[in-house]
Amino acid sequence: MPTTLPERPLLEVRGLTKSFAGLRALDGVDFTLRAGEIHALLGENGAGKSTLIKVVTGVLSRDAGTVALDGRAIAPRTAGQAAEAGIATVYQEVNLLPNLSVAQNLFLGREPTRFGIVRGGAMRRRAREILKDFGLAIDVAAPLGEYSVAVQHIIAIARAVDLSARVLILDEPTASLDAHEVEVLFAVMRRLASRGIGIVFVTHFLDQVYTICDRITVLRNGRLVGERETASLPRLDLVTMMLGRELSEATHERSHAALDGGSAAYASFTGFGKAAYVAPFDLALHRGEVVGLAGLLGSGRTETARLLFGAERADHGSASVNGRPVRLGSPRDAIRLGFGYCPEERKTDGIVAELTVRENIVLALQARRGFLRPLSRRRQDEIAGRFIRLLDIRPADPERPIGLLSGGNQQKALLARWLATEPELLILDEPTRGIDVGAHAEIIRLIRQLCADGLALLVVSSELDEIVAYADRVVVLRDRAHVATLEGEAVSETAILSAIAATDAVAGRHAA
Amino acid sequence: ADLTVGFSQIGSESGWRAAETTVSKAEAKKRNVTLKIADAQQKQENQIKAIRSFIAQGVDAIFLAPVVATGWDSVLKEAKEAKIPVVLLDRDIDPSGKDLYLTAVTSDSVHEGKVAGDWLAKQVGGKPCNVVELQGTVGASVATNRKKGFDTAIASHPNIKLVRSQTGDFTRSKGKEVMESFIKAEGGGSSICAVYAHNDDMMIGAIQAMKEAGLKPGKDVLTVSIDAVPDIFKAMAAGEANATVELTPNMAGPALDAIIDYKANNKTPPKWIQTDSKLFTAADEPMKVYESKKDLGY
Amino acid sequence: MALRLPRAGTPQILAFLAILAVNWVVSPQFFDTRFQDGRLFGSLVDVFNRGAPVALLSIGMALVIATRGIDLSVGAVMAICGAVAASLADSHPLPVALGAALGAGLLCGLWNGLLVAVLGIQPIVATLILMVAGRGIAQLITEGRIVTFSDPGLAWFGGGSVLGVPAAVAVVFGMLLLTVALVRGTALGLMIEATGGNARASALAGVGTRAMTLAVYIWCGLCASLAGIVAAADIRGADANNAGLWLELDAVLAVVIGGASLFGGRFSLGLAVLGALIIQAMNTGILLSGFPPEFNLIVKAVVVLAVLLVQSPALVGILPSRQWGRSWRRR
Amino acid sequence: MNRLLPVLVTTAVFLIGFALCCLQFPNFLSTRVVFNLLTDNAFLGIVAVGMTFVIISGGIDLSVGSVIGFTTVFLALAIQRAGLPPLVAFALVLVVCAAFGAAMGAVIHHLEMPPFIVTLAGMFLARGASFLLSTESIPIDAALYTDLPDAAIRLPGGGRLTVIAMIMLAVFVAGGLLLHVTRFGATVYALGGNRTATALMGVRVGRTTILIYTLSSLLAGLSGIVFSLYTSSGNSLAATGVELDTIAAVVIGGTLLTGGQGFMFGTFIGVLIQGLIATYITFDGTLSSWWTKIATGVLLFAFIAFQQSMVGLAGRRSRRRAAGVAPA
Ligand SMILES: Nc1ncnc2c1ncn2[C@@H]1O[C@H](COP(=O)(O)OP(=O)(O)OP(=O)(O)O)[C@@H](O)[C@H]1O
Ligand SMILES: Nc1ncnc2c1ncn2[C@@H]1O[C@H](COP(=O)(O)OP(=O)(O)OP(=O)(O)O)[C@@H](O)[C@H]1O
Ligand SMILES: [Mg+2]
Ligand SMILES: [Mg+2]
Repeated sequence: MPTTLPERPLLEVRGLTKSFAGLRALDGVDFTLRAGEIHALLGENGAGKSTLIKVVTGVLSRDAGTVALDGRAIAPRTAGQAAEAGIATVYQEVNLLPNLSVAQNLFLGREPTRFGIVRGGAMRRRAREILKDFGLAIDVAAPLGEYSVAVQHIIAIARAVDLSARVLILDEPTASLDAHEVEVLFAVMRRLASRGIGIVFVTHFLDQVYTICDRITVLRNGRLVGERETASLPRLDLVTMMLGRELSEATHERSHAALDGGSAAYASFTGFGKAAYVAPFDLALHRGEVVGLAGLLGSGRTETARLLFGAERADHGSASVNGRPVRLGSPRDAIRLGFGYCPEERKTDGIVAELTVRENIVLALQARRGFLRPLSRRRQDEIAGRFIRLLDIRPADPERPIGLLSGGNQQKALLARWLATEPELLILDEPTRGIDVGAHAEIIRLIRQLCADGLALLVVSSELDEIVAYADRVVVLRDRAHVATLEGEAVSETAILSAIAATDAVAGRHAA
Repeated sequence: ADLTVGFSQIGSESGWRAAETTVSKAEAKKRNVTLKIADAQQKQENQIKAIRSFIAQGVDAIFLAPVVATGWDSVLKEAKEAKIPVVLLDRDIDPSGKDLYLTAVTSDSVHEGKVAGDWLAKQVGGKPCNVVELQGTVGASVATNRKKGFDTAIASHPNIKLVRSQTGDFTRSKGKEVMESFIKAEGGGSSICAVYAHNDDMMIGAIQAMKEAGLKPGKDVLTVSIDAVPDIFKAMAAGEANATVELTPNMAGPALDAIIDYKANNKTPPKWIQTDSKLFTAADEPMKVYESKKDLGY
Repeated sequence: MALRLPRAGTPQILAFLAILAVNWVVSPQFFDTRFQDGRLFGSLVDVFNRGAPVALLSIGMALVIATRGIDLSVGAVMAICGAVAASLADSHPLPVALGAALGAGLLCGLWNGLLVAVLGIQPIVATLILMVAGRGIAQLITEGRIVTFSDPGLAWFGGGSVLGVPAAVAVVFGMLLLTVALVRGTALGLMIEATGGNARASALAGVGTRAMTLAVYIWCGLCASLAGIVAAADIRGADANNAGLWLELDAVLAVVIGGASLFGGRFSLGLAVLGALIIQAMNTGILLSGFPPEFNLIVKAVVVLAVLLVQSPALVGILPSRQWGRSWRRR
Repeated sequence: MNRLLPVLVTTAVFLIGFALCCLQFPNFLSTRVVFNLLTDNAFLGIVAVGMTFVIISGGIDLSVGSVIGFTTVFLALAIQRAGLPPLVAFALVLVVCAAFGAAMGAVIHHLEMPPFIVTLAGMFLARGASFLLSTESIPIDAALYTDLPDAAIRLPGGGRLTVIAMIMLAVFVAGGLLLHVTRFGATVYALGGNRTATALMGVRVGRTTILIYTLSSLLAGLSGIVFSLYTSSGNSLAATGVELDTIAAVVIGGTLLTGGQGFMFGTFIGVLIQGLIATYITFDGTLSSWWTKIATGVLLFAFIAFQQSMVGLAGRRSRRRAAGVAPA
């Protein structure tokens, strides 16, 4: 291990071990964080990153190993104790309280009080100041649940940062952010690091690692693979360290299949929209075509997706499939027509935590068949097994409750749920959120494959490079309206960015 | 006299209670009295609320069938302040409130238990006799009193032994369940000489349990219970039950007479109008009693 | 499902056996069973027989709880259906009386289901309405008295037997089999569990969450009406005032003892019924013990806590083999 | 504003209901009826305050009715039999109740058992304990007990603002403050929102859980004191089934049983609605036992359905908030 800096490490983890019911999630892991550095913690889905963080901060008990902060051994038993010791953490899933106001979320447990009475005004004022650092100008008195996950994530980060700890741990904070907010976050991180705070940063975006991190620690299957200086580790080597094999980086090139204009659309929507939700739009989706939805946070991409899937009922316009007019009154209607929708908020809208991976995978297929035609256990095992192999879901145990899987693996299982229905139109909302590089490549290959087989695909993604990588057509949204469509060779990151930034839109036209 | 009387009734937890309500209505009608009945669903707080609301409505008199003996002082004081006479029905209240009501038309539940016990003692004579007891709801004053009365009656008869005592909650199904377990616990019931139940409903359940266990209630096993509801007379006629102590459902009749007399002639009735606790046995033409009682709303 | 039972049900089975053992200690003739009048007879048989109403309720309640609901009205529904059956039994042929009683139960379930699934009222309040009004309806039917009947057909449910097994026990067994066949033989079970586990996600996956909710309350009503029939048949009369009183709490308790979470999701019908038997075994034990009745509730509380303690996630967590599977139950 | 909606609707529903009662029974509109509503429901109101905390935190407390019963018996024995001065007995019983609640809270938190079951066992225990103390109802005739219930501010129209009504109002005000403007209150809402998240945010979940159940039992104890004052006696069967009335009052008041949402004022209105239904039925006075139950159910349904549809109508107009990320 290179120890070039003479100073004592800020956080030192030695021989950390943690098992869950026969599954060794951490196996003698060492980890060292220095003051003032930004340290990437990397690894495949299920490598044990989140577990490491939870064990260090006392959310999970450890089986063996030591944790020392500033040379003093600590053994926090709750997140609160870890915070008192000086470790502030943003866990992978947004863990805030949707029923409390934004300000209350920021200050829960440390509200400013006078004579035991919470000073609401002062609290809201401070909250606004804190969020201004993150470029967020929102109503801090409104319930948190009224904001999108992305905003919630920023608030969670702001809370942790404001705890002004010695150590800040961020578990995939950028998964739901777009480029702009990532920039804002990085600026904050640099500022904190320069103050001597040590930051642990988990992500699956290798670009970000190279942009901001000083050093990298890689885990694989619960074991430490190694610790390197970022500068001395070429990207390909990093990927190899993570996967334990080489990855053919052939995934990001594509041919924008110029649609032969004559082919009839599989599904088309005209004047489709809903008041105070999404402005009416026209959209045609063709078999074999990938349409990307791009836009800033809150621009109405998820709303568009929900409308198309019948999760929200449109009050304008009409829809037709294969030329025949259809009614989209509920997700069931949509599913019957052969639609599938993989929602962005996997915890609340996606997984049924308590059910097994197998049951989660077959759920949509079973629902479409109706309860009277149950899939036999053999069929279920066969389907689950196939997708576990295809998407490399780990651990490859179909009988494990899905809630116990790592975030990325949950996402894969959700994708499997819809692939199992063999849909004709698949709507994916942030499909690669939290998915590691290896699986990312797999999924993009899979998407291509499906399109080649005649699937119509609509993808919402905040990763512009990803959209550019596979979309044949990109619809750009702003302020809950469809504002531009880019096609064929016109699809590029700069084109999308300029469409987003175009000034002809009425600025600040937010639905109240 | 066209009077309005508010009647705070306990509830309708048993057939007897339902009969009391029916009979009260009939008696009021006979005397041209408007009877407002508030059903407390077994809750004292509801009864207090009801009395308050009777006072607010300005009724001429209040009848109260108290769910418990205690806790009436302050609300009855309010009634007194409002100059509304109160008559207790069916149960007495705690002594401290004697000056707060006009009169009480009640039976004496300790006495009822004693009548039952005395009958049993006379019946078995000097023979040893193991008795099992089905108690009413734990904590209910009637249950406590009927147990007390029975215990006093058999205290002077060392040959009568109370071997088991459990609550059957005054219900048929619980009475049956408890009796089933008594039978098993007492070696198939062979050692049980008599059953004493705090009300007839439990006894009817117990009789079923005994029959299903192959025992002959009324012959192998003596039965004595309290209330005198119609169904027990049917059992008596079939030779399956031996005795019951009557608790008359007509408490309102004497109460109404007292009130009318008080209002019209300003005559203060005696403090306690006791109804008698008559013992019925198979010798009392049970079928005839049954016929006379079956339409009273039990 | 059947494969999973042995592992998942170990604490319940052990608790049941332990209580039976205690009963045997307090009453040595506890296991004595003999054949009399064509049916089995003994304390152990009583446990099953007396446990029948709660066992029936717990089948329906297990499904309701699996969808994150609760049905407080089952006791009142029992009273209604018992009253209907008893008041029709002597004047109409048995199928009419039974049909009317079951129909009344379905109707009650439908009402609850509509309030919860369509009007979106919280289950505990929605069913509280029928809990209050339902007993009134039952009393209205019987006019507050105990309606007795003599029809041997209806009485069979209380005193009859099938191959020596008391009829009530046979009814429970039949209903359990039917329900298991219905929910595990089709995909209903999965969909109910999904609805309870995460209704939003399930709806997006195409599960008819509203229909599921409606269905479980209807089934619960049906179970309650069977329980009402059994209870009425047992005493050959309908006691609208007391039939099923407070049994809703016992039914919920049975389901929870059976390992289900009140936050919905996984359920096991077999274990719910076992939970009901555990409660009854305890009640029978108390009756056999000869303790004064003032102690009943204390004993009950202690036993319930002990049984649940054995299943407590915090304690179970110490045993590595069952660590997962439970930690997700409560959040 | 949006979150206040259920409370506003509930208040409106109560006022409309009251107006309808007045239309039907002219002497309904009197201070006597209004203040009776407060006095008669004082004990219910006090437990409901505690229950509001419990329910907002995502729990439930089924033991409160039994704790009230236990308290009355305990007081009767302590004052009548042991001859303790009432105030000493009050202090003693509150300590016992608080300890009982703390124990339930500790079991719920440390053994991770569902509150429904723990408090159900608590309900059995407390009722069982009162049976053990005494199965007879015991009158209390200490001076305090004869004077305090009569002490009241008399108002024109026969209304009396009694001491126990004032106690209830004070408890509501204190409870409202504790819930809405203190750190503890915010934590209670947080627990109801999401337990895990609250723990991950570093809040001491266990301490708060224990405090919540302690508070609930403590208020049940206070309610028991009020109940014993109200009835001047101790009775082991007192307040049977009150837990359900309490939960209903809280939920009718717009608090979600799933936790995380609700207002103290809503609970107050919920208690009044319960009282209004009962008063209406006694005023009518022609209902038999069963019609009383049916009418209670129907009125309960009417209130809830009306409330639900109004909330639904108003809710349809409000939308999810657009999250604007301002350029830095
Ligand atoms: N509570 C738990 N019980 C059982 N297994 C668990 C639990 N939490 C995590 N695991 C398992 O431990 C392993 C490591 O999971 P972890 O969440 O740490 O992965 P990760 O590296 O954060 O992955 P991702 O990039 O997908 O977030 C996974 O296989 C997961 O299934
Ligand atoms: N009516 C609704 N009911 C439930 N959830 C909704 C509703 N409307 C929107 N949402 C959810 O709220 C979130 C807010 O979406 P937002 O306005 O941020 O749209 P977006 O353009 O999809 O932004 P992003 O995808 O970047 O979060 C979305 O995740 C969506 O799933
Ligand atoms: Mg992770
Ligand atoms: Mg989105």
